[in-house]
Amino acid sequence: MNESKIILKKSLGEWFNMMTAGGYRVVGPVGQDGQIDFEPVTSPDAVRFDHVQTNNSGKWVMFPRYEAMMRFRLSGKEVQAGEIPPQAPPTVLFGAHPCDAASLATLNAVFTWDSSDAYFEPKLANTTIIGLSCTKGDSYCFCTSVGGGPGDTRGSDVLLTPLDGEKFLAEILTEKGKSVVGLAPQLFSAADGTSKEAALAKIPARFNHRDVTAKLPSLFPKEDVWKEQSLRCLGCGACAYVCPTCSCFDIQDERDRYTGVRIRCWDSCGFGLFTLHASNHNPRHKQSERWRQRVMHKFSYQPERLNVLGCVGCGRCSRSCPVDMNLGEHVAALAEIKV
Amino acid sequence: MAEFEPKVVAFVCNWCTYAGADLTGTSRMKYATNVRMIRLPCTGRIDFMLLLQAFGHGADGIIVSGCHPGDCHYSAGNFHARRRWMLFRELLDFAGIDLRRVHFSWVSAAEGAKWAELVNDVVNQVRALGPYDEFPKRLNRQSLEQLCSVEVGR
Amino acid sequence: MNELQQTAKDLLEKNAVAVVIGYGMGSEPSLRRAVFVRKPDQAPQLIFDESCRQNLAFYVLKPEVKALGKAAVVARTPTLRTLLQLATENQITDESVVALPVGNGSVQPLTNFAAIEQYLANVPRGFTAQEQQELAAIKSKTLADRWAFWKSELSRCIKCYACRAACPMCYCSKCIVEVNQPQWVPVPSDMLGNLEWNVIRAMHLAGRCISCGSCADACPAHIRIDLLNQLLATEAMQQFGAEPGLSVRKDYALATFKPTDKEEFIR
Amino acid sequence: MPRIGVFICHCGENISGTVDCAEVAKVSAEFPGVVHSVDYKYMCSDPGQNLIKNAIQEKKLTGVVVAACSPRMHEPTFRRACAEGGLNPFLCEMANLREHCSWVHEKLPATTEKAIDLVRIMVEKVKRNRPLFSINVPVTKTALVLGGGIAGIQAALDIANAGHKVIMVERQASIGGHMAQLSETFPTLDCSQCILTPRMVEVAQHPNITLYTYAELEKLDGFIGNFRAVIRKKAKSIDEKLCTGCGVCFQKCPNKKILSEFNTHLGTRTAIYVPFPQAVPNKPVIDREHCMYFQKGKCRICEKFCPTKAIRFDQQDELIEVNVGAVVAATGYEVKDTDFFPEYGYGKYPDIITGLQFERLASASGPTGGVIKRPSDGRIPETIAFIACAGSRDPAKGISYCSKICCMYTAKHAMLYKHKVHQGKAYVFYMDIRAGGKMYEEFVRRTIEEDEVHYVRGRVSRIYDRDGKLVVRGVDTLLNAKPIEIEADMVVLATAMVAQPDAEELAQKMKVSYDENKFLSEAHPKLRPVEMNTAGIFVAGACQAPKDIPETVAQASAAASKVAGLFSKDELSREPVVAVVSRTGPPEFSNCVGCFLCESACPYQAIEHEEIKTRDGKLIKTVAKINQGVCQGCGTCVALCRTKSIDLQGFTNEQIFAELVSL
Amino acid sequence: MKIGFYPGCSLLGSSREYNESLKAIAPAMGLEFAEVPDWNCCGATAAHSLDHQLAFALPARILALAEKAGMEELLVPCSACFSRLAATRYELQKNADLRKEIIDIIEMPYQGTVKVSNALEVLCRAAAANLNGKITKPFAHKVACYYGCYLTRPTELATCKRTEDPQEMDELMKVVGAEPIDWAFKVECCGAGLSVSRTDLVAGLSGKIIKDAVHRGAEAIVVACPMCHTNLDLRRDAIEAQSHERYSIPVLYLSQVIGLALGIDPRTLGLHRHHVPVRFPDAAPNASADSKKPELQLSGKDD
Repeated sequence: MNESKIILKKSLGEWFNMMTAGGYRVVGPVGQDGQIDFEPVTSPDAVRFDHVQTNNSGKWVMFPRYEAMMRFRLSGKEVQAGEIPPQAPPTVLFGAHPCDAASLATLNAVFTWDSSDAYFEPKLANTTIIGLSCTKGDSYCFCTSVGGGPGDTRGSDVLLTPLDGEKFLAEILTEKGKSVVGLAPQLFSAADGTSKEAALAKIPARFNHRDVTAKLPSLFPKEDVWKEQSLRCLGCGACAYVCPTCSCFDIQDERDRYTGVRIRCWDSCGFGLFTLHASNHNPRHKQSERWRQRVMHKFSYQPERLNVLGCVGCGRCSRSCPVDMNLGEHVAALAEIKV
Repeated sequence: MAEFEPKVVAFVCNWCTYAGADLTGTSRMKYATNVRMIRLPCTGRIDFMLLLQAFGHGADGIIVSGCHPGDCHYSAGNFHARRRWMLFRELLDFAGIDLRRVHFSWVSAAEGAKWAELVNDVVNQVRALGPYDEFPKRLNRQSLEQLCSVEVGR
Repeated sequence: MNELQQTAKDLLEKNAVAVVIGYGMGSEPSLRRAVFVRKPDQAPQLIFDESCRQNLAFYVLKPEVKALGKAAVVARTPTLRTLLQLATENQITDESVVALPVGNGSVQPLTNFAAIEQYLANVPRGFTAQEQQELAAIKSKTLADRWAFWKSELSRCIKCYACRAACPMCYCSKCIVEVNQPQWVPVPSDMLGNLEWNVIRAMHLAGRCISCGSCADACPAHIRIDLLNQLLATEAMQQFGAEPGLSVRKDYALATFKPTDKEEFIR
Repeated sequence: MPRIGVFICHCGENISGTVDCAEVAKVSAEFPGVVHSVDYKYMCSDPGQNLIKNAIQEKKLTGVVVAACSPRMHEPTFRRACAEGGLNPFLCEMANLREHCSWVHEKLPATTEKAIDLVRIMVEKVKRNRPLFSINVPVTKTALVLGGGIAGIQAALDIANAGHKVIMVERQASIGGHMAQLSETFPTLDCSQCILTPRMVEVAQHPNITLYTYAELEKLDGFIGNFRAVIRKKAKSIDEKLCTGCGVCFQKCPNKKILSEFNTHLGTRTAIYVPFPQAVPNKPVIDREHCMYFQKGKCRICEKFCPTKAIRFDQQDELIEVNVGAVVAATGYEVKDTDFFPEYGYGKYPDIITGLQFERLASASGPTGGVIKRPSDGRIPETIAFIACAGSRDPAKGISYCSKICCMYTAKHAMLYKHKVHQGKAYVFYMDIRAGGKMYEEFVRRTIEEDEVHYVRGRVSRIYDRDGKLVVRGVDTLLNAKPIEIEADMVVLATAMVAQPDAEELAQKMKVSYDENKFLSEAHPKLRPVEMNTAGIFVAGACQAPKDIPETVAQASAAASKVAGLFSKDELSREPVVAVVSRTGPPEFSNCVGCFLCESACPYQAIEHEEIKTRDGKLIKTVAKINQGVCQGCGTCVALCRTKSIDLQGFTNEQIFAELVSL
Repeated sequence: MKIGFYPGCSLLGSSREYNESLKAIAPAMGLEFAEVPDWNCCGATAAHSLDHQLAFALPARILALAEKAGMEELLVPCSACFSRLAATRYELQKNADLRKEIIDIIEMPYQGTVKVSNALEVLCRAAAANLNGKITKPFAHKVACYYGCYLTRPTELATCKRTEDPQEMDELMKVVGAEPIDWAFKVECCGAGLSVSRTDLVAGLSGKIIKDAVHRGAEAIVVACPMCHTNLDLRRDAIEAQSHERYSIPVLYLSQVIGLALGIDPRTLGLHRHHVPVRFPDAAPNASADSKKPELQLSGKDD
């Protein structure tokens, strides 16, 4: 499969037109500095190519903030209920950085490990990722510590790497990728053999994730470690909501007179009430326990049970944190602890 | 198409406005049918969130009414309510919510005529403004009935 | 060692406090983060400059920090006012905290509420011109534009509740959004949920908010929710003379009234 | 699952004339949870009520909606019917189809639609109703009367004569209050002490009255029917049981120059003293601030001479705890002193006195034996000026109200002066003459016309001394509005009647409200003039507002009759529409965070602090608790509570919310 | 301490000596004045009774200018000016709508941060801080401290505590060695409100003030207001004509009295500008030590 071609920046507009004409909803990073997010776009003019990271990840394309699943209606003594079928419009997620593209593997592992999630899977199936290699990073980026990299192809169907201001190297990686390129084959020319490496950002590795995964179970009982790290944590959900791999959700019924819908919406393990039992018992009563859960889940439980790392090193959680909880730093610190 | 008929929700205290509306009835004065009253013991009991709930459940206009200052059955509930409304109104206005849809009034147990007049005025005003579709709804009742698509959050 | 560090060191050495909550270096050169200094020799970690913005009073209530023992907290004016407001709301007692006011020359530990009151009496208060201008700018928009503005702002809200978490006055153990019998606020971050949440938060802080701005600083979506609080703080001051956090006297604007309160909006 | 019964009333034609009742019943039957829905001509009739009672039993109803007239009309009727049918009465709600629907709308489809909505709203509410039970509170049949002036005396005697126990607390050494200081009373000029002292004696001797003089209220807890008061009995330094009131001690006391409070500082008393000869109890107390022994450690002359050895220098204050069912606040007033008036010399001229001081000068038992003499030199004033509204009705002085009695007593003073100094000249400066009362206007006319007192309508801007005279500079607004100056020998200011200096403190102790002038606030200015907002506390006399003796006595008797009414039953029963604070399991125990911002919003001070403790007594948290005996169910706290920890029974958040959802 | 200074019209005209004496004593009192740049009329004339907006706009502009100049406190020696400025600050603080309206008119930002102080306040404060040990020629005379109306009314703006019997000036006079008398006309009206239209009433009202002061043994009347001074000093002939009495009692500004006590040359203090000569029959010996004249004449009608 893996085929490399060149597309000029000025040709992207035409490609977008063809994708739109081909029935795709194109979603890409747009907005002003400091407020860049994935939104539906119709032209590459609005799309940002120069940013380090969007505020929110593009996971909403597969896993929206909220989504209705079922409707019901009370009538006399009857209850009528009906499913609301998933909405999975063919979508191109354009300009996702390699870390975001890599996050699909984690999401997919969660939503399909025992049974297929009827609302996630069709969306994933109908989504084509046109990735965009990173030409710059910042101190929060640590993809190279978690098995990724600024030019990593995992998860992308097509990966674009800007070679200079004018052209992109397009690596066509999957069948899905092939079909979106196939919408406008004339825009792609043969690659000239230029390596993408020179264009890529340099992201230093901060820790070895395998070592961390191996060590975490022994760190679990070290309460002081977790307490110390999380002392300044506020217990909000910002990290989870901006995270491309966080997949916790809540299920809620909304009612109006005698009709209602059942909705699934995001939730966060950072919230104190996340694990509150009906008995009023809370197994994770303290913030330090919730912080530990967050780290363990991503770096221990998921690798062990789903064989996939729960973190892609995008750094969003740390950038968004109101109190500068820096995941890369804290995991690196954990890696340093002698057990 | 029939003329739009607004839905107006009235939050009233038991001792003055509810009784005043009773007097409207005993006096056989007529007013628009569009109003639905929620009876509470006192304006002091009326949580500002109830007003948002009313809009969220399809109200196009809201009336809040209780005893005149000094007449509160509980002596001071309406004074507390008044302060709350002062701030709440400023906030709604600031947020771009149309205050022509939220009306505050003192209607005493003797003011049956005032109640009728108030309801008619509010209903007419809100009818002219049209349905409050701008305000997000808890659920879109119609679209559900038709099993139409439901909004999905990004 | 500067005066703040020295003061912190002294307090810890004398066992006057078990922890000094202050600002230290953050991830980036421009970032500061809360540090919890428990040993005298850690005092040099403490920094104070323009970048120190978080309202550290939050930590005075955090159970994990409380468990460390009596705390001294590095405090800008909003933090001092927060402490007094928390005191009026029975959340902290006179012996539980020492305030270290900075930004006014010397660092003199304030060991009780009376001392904080006295200190604040000499600090200018009221709202800055910038705050007022920002409010005025929104007020001058048309109704439709205001609605459009907030609709667009609030559409970005993901209900992560960072605003609530960062706010030291949002200390309820079960917030109204978590009350589910009935479920007052829709849980999803849809338009109604976001609108109701932010309106409710503003109302719940009306007459209590000391305008520290931590909520807006915390918002990962950069929504100017502080303007909602600012509006009500201004109104509460102008209408009721409410200036929360200047004394421990209980005078919550929404639990008191004057028979002469204005009511020209009531028919 | 709820099993709701819906009963649609036609009210003859009153409802069915415009509302299609059968249709409403038919649609209502389809509402989820409704198992029974019927319409009937007259639901409130016996057969109608029987329909409900039978359905409750046959259909095993868990809730009833009667769609008929206003609940303000027939809610008690239908709730009683439900109770008789075996259903908790608070599981019955009414939809108001008559006053709020059929009578106010034409016969249109929209009217029937509205009726259906009203029923649905109530069905949704009643599904969430909980059985509630009346709150019964036992009543302790003892009244606490605070203050031993004429108000307290009247109230105490009336309550005691109705057969109930009374505890009277008076802070001075004798009861009697201000009335005992007065010379003669308007408009009849009968001697104040002559009519008062028999009442004072009656109090002291009444078997139902326990009298504590030289005592103050220290603390008041509890609620209607069940107050617990702590009374501080200040040390009198004598053994009251041994003292016979012979008076040798105060004849021998060497410190004779203490200004007498009873004589408004115009006379003197000793350190061991009875305030006045007719005092009740007529036993002395030692004023420790002026006693040589207490101040300098030497003397003890009284002890030496006391024939019964009743002097107790080592006596301590005593705290007495009593249980009472009702409290009557009758703590009286004070008058502003002359130093309150900058324009009249800040109190520096001794011959400018207050009206109360004039009473003592005019009293036959006063320091001058009833002769009007200047305090400065004892001369009889040849010219005297009275200034009414001294402070009263003057917002600039912070006293915007009328002191009510000054017009009358000023007329009385001027008259008494003229009776005693026939050649003297008397001027009265006034704003208006308010002489509303039986024989009051006639009295004032007599002062002007028969006793030739010069009434000048205008205010006095300044008084200053010039060569031994007080120059009273004012304006006569009736005679060409000219400034006038009078050289007077003495000036009497009818200074404003104000609340006791510690009225605010007392009000806070009793947790009752007071107005901006620190006068205690009655529950309703017209309909509940002797009750206070806190149930079980009543008010009498000038601690509520300035008033004269007849009015005070009337109010005191009214308060007493309220107390007697309250004491007529062994238990109080009230509607359970009260607020409750929710409780949850550990570790929170309650969603209440204990901010107590609700506390000041409660018009009834029903919110108490409850400490949640571990088994070994360690405090976990303090949360709000509603005193159900005091709560009246307004729900202001509910709306204020951020965490919704407080809810109002009968109007819960869930119920109101359900009404809105079903709109 | 550096403090803003607003002279107003009087201090440049009829009461130049007030201005001169304030400036003269400032160094010793530890005061440094900075005049408000580009100041305008305070409106105490007709403006404040004729035009509601102008009444506030004029003083507001002055305060805004002072704010702009970075001043924290503004000394306003003329009592009429003081009253207008203080009243404006008070009203604008209380009434946000009015503030908005006035800001629109003056087209300048206005915060209300500048404290408005009268001479009595500032001098009392400065005397307490700085006069200790500097009194070389105690003003050993009986003085009647005349406060007039503006220092004590309206009560909302009053800086004196006992508004009907203020003591501040009396206390200050004691500091410079004078003996203030207790008298009845401290805060009586001098008639300045009718200064132009009804001079007969002015003479009557001011006459009563002088009469009481003299009657109670005062040797000098001390004032803090140009209007008071004008009426008691300049109108002395009219007063004498109406009352058929002769009064030689001089009227001094409090700053002049302080100046004399500090040993400052009478001419520097502007005493020669007075209508009623400032002379004391029993002048203190040290004051006349270097003078050959039998009685101390500090000023005259010679210029």
